[in-house]
Amino acid sequence: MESKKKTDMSVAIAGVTFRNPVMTASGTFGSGMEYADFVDLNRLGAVVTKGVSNVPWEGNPTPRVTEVPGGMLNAIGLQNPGVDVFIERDLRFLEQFSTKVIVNVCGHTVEEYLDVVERLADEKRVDMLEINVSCPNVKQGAIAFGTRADALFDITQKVKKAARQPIIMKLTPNVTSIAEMAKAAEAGGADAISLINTITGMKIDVEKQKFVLANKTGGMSGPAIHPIAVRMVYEAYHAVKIPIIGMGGISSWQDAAELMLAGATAVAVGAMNFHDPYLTEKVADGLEDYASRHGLDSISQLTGAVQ
Amino acid sequence: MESKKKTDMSVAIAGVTFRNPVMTASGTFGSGMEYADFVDLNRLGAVVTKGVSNVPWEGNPTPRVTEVPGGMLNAIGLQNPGVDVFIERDLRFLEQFSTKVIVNVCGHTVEEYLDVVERLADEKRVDMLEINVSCPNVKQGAIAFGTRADALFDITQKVKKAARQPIIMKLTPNVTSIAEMAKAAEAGGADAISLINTITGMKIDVEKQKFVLANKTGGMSGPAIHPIAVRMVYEAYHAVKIPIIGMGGISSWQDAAELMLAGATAVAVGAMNFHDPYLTEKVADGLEDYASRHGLDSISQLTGAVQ
Amino acid sequence: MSSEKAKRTLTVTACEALAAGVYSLTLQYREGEAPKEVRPGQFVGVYSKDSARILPRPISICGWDQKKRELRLVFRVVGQGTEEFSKCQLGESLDVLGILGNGYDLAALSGRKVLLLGGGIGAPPLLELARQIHAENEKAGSGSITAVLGYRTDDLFLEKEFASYGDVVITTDDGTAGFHGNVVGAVRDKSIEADVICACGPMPMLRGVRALALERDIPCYLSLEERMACGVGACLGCVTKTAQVDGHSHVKNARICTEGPVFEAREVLI
Amino acid sequence: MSSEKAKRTLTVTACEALAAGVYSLTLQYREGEAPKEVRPGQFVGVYSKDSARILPRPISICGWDQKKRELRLVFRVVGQGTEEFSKCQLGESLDVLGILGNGYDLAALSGRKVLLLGGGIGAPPLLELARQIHAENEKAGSGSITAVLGYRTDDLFLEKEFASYGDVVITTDDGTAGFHGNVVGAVRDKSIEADVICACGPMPMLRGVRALALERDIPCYLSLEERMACGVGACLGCVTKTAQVDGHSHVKNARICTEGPVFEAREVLI
Ligand SMILES: Cc1cc2nc3c(=O)[nH]c(=O)nc-3n(C[C@H](O)[C@H](O)[C@H](O)COP(=O)(O)OP(=O)(O)OC[C@H]3O[C@@H](n4cnc5c(N)ncnc54)[C@H](O)[C@@H]3O)c2cc1C
Ligand SMILES: Cc1cc2nc3c(=O)[nH]c(=O)nc-3n(C[C@H](O)[C@H](O)[C@H](O)COP(=O)(O)OP(=O)(O)OC[C@H]3O[C@@H](n4cnc5c(N)ncnc54)[C@H](O)[C@@H]3O)c2cc1C
Ligand SMILES: Cc1cc2nc3c(=O)[nH]c(=O)nc-3n(C[C@H](O)[C@H](O)[C@H](O)COP(=O)(O)O)c2cc1C
Ligand SMILES: Cc1cc2nc3c(=O)[nH]c(=O)nc-3n(C[C@H](O)[C@H](O)[C@H](O)COP(=O)(O)O)c2cc1C
Ligand code: FES
Ligand code: FES
Repeated sequence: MESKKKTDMSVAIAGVTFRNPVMTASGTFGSGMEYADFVDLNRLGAVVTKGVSNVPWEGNPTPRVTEVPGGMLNAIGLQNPGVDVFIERDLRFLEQFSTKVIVNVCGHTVEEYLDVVERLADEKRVDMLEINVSCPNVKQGAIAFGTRADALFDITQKVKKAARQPIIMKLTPNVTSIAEMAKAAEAGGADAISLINTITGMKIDVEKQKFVLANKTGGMSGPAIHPIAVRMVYEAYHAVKIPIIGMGGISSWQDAAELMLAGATAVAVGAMNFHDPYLTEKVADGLEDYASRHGLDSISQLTGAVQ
Repeated sequence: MESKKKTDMSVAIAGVTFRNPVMTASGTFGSGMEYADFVDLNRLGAVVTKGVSNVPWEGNPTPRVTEVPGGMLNAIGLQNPGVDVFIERDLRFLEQFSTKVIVNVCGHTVEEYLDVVERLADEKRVDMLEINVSCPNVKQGAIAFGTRADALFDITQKVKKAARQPIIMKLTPNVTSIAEMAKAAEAGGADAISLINTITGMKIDVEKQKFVLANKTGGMSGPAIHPIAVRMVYEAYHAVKIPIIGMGGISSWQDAAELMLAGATAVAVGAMNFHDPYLTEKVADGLEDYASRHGLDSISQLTGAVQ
Repeated sequence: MSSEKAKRTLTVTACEALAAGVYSLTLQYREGEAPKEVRPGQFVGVYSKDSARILPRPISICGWDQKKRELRLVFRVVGQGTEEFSKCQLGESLDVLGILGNGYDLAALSGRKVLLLGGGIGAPPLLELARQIHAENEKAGSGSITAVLGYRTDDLFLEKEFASYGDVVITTDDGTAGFHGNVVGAVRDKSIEADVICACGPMPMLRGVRALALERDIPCYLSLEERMACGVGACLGCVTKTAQVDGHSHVKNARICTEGPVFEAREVLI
Repeated sequence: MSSEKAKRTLTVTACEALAAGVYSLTLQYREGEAPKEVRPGQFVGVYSKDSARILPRPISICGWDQKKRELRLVFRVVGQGTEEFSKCQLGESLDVLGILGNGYDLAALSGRKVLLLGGGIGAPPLLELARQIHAENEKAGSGSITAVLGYRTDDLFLEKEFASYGDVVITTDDGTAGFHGNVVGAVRDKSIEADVICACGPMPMLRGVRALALERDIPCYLSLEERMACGVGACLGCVTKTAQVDGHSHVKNARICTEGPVFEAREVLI
């Protein structure tokens, strides 16, 4: 087992080959610009962008973020400049790099999603689309897509039809059965699924007797949710055949390896970028060393290896 | 606001009056015996016992517990000596104390639950029953009662009919809508609900490449789940009229106050007893001081005060 | 990229209490790791050693000594993170994300009659600002500084250090020292004149300062606070409402950690 | 209640490395807080200062000095908790839950020919046991101790201390010191005789010891390990399979933290 060997770190999802399995979790890394001070974006498997909508979204009132034990809550509400500015600025920025680009797409209605998907269709720099049907901070119903299997199936089918790039459906953990949701996405034609999005939480300031977040609830992320993410990736892996991008509380290469052993083909680092802006590169290095120690030919041998 | 005053710390649920709102979370405190070395049981609102079944249950293979960031996973599998030994030993032990006693009841089938409920009917020392329809570590279907509204309604109705003591339905957080489950319990005749039980998680040892728990998955508890518990208590409070016993990650009186402000009438301290065996008393003291600083006549004024 | 951001391990070279619950912490960069430039008004993110506390705590730079590579932070204990920092031992290490934010534009301030308004724990960043303006003024032979510092009680801090750079007016909420009232009250009451205002403090105070500046129609720079996660502009957690569309999201929500924390009073709707 | 359990804040009075990754930590109880009795084989739960690590780490008592109120723990660094403990500074405080578990029954051991079998980090609890048996034997003028201690390599620890209480046989997995092989191998190979065996070490070794004791039909006490949460018998996390129905749950699953960690070999099915 401990024979050092050179492991092939690349992974493939829906025909797209990633340099390594380490991605950034949407919304925690901008479009890479802000973290390019810290990490070489070319060392990452993919940059997954902040959610992009058809028109600019102003997001929720502040406070939008707060810390909780081992994690944080956010209720950003998907502030973003809309797909036009995104194409002109963020995609142009990303052209400097050879890393893959996955654009996270959000909307209030199916039409809004389709609008974004269509406008990205001809963008060569976009390798895949991640459809965020699970953002808990949008009030006008987006969450419903992610918590009802029939609605998820429906939007998946429509997005798949409109999309030129392969699509990843991003699932919410706020459901009774992640397996059922994974199956709905697969049945709808998703090329891959990613999980988990944040878990809805709430924090109250007991002295002021009011909610800490203006939005009352926020999505919980960080190490606190990692064991739940591992369980859900495991359940999804045993429910569907399409590849899984695993995320939720990764704070070390060990956490990333755990998600892969449970069934993920690739992984994404989220809130812990805020704790350690170098984390994505460290996870990539750590996984490579681990794979080599364990004598793997290919990092993808980890996927689902623990049953 | 800061006028010190003597607050009435008692709370009432379904006609049972508790000295204060601080209880022990089932399964984390035995029947009180083991923690009587550390705390004066008479200082607590109630002792909630470990789950009791109709016959002895041997539980799951070991390892049954492991730590995770800000919490732990357990897959005890409800090891317990069965209701006969429980009555003879644990209830007799509890007769020494004036604190209220809530017996947590578990079973594989509705009949097993009813069997326990009926055998406890004449036990004067039992003030309330807490029906655990949500234990994620029992494989033979008990979890299904807690994740399907119709099944929950059905078992609630049957237990209510058989029970001599008021009943609390204990809800699992592993559901899409806690509000829907709370309503089902209320509709079925529950006198109160308690939440949250543990959230299903998983941990994998990446060097050994195997599950840390023999049961693969375990229920997550501890501070890591607290923000989720607060959110769910809030949602349940706004969905039903029956009282709520709030729990999940309480590690301080502040956490307890948060759950009350979100909607809980009483609270239970669980995994953090393992971190601080004196915690229940400290929470009771802290809440009293807080209530007095905030000039409350009754601690129950906190319930649902943040909207 | 353009800026020079990094997470670094610094060494505690001094830690002392300045007033009840207010501490001064001096941290030294390792050789070769110090930032090339530090502007007053910029801040750092200080990390807790407790792994349950994942987010950096934003703390303004109260002093910067380029030669010694020493950063000075002055903060009030309000929660577990600041509590932990207050207990730092000499020689201990502390992880710091920085240098963050825009900071004040010295060119717009030096050589002029500058009024610094600091409310409570808002005073620290103004001290480094005073020092740098003062140095510029000395060189140029023009300009002046008046600092109005507001405290709760007579348990003052940093006021003597401000006095080396200009006039100091003290206000206290309870009247136990200086002017009885708040900083804006004192400026109005004493008709303190200025070409330009720089202010840092709690939101109600900043609103008062903004109104004053608009009234007098003079430039005014406010240092804003908001809950932050990343500190580097990536998460969009820390926005403030702006009058014009912001440069990042084009929705009139500028990131305090990146476009700020210092904003011209007219730019922001607070 | 019967036992005398408490969570106490102890002071580190010594911390040293004994071998690669193996540390000895001495902790002192405050006056008036020391337990009245400590039996060999009992253990404590040591708490991390990091709030993300909520559970106490079970560590056996390797030494107890009633007069000095000092507890000695010897442990191997295997994860973040033990890593943290290994870095303790003198004078630092550490929270400890204790005294836990049943411990060995001295009456069944003193005055007899006792064989102590310690595998790796299983040796520490046997040291306090050796000390107490030796003291009893001295008083009674009868009884003897042979300790067979197994290590991975010649990076030995505690072996000299055992030598003050009896004969010591060393075994190493790699043959770099003493007998090449494991402790059970050494006992068989050297035909070491005994009236009674006490063993602590990894599960495969304990299985071997159990088989040996059954073969020879002599009493044998095994100290077991399992993942624990409460440490006090409340959570039912730490059970071992037993031959007879256990006293607590009546299901042949005894709690290692309460009914154990020391069990007679025939009682448990390991
Ligand atoms: C740009 C900026 C500069 C600042 N400069 C200073 C300074 O020089 N001196 C000083 O004493 N304080 C300053 N603060 C406030 C300081 O960040 C908070 O007091 C500190 O983060 C509290 O941390 P805690 O762990 O003690 O409190 P907790 O309440 O336990 O913290 C919980 C979470 O809330 C955040 N938080 C709590 N209060 C604030 C706040 N007022 N602003 C932003 N985040 C908060 C924490 O960072 C943490 O993520 C500044 C804030 C900002 C945004
Ligand atoms: C009764 C008893 C006595 C022990 N005596 C000693 C001793 O004297 N010296 C010594 O070095 N070790 C001893 N151990 C093992 C020791 O408890 C673990 O090595 C230690 O808990 C690891 O903690 P960690 O944080 O470094 O490791 P991590 O792996 O990070 O710990 C994660 C969690 O797993 C638990 N855990 C990990 N390994 C073990 C284990 N082997 N047994 C039980 N829990 C474990 C930890 O307590 C913690 O809850 C004993 C165990 C038991 C049950
Ligand atoms: C500040 C913040 C913003 C986020 N924004 C998005 C988003 O725009 N789209 C999306 O699909 N997920 C978003 N997420 C969810 C993350 O991509 C990720 O699924 C989740 O945080 C769990 O991973 P983590 O624990 O590593 O952060 C956001 C998370 C955070 C913390
Ligand atoms: C070791 C352990 C055993 C538990 N056993 C039971 C049980 O028997 N019945 C039950 O309803 N809940 C059981 N629970 C769940 C707790 O009562 C509680 O709902 C949950 O742990 C959340 O609270 P906490 O985070 O404060 O621990 C158990 C929890 C733990 C940690
Ligand atoms: S704190 Fe993340 S954008 Fe400002
Ligand atoms: S650790 Fe809880 S019963 Fe032993």
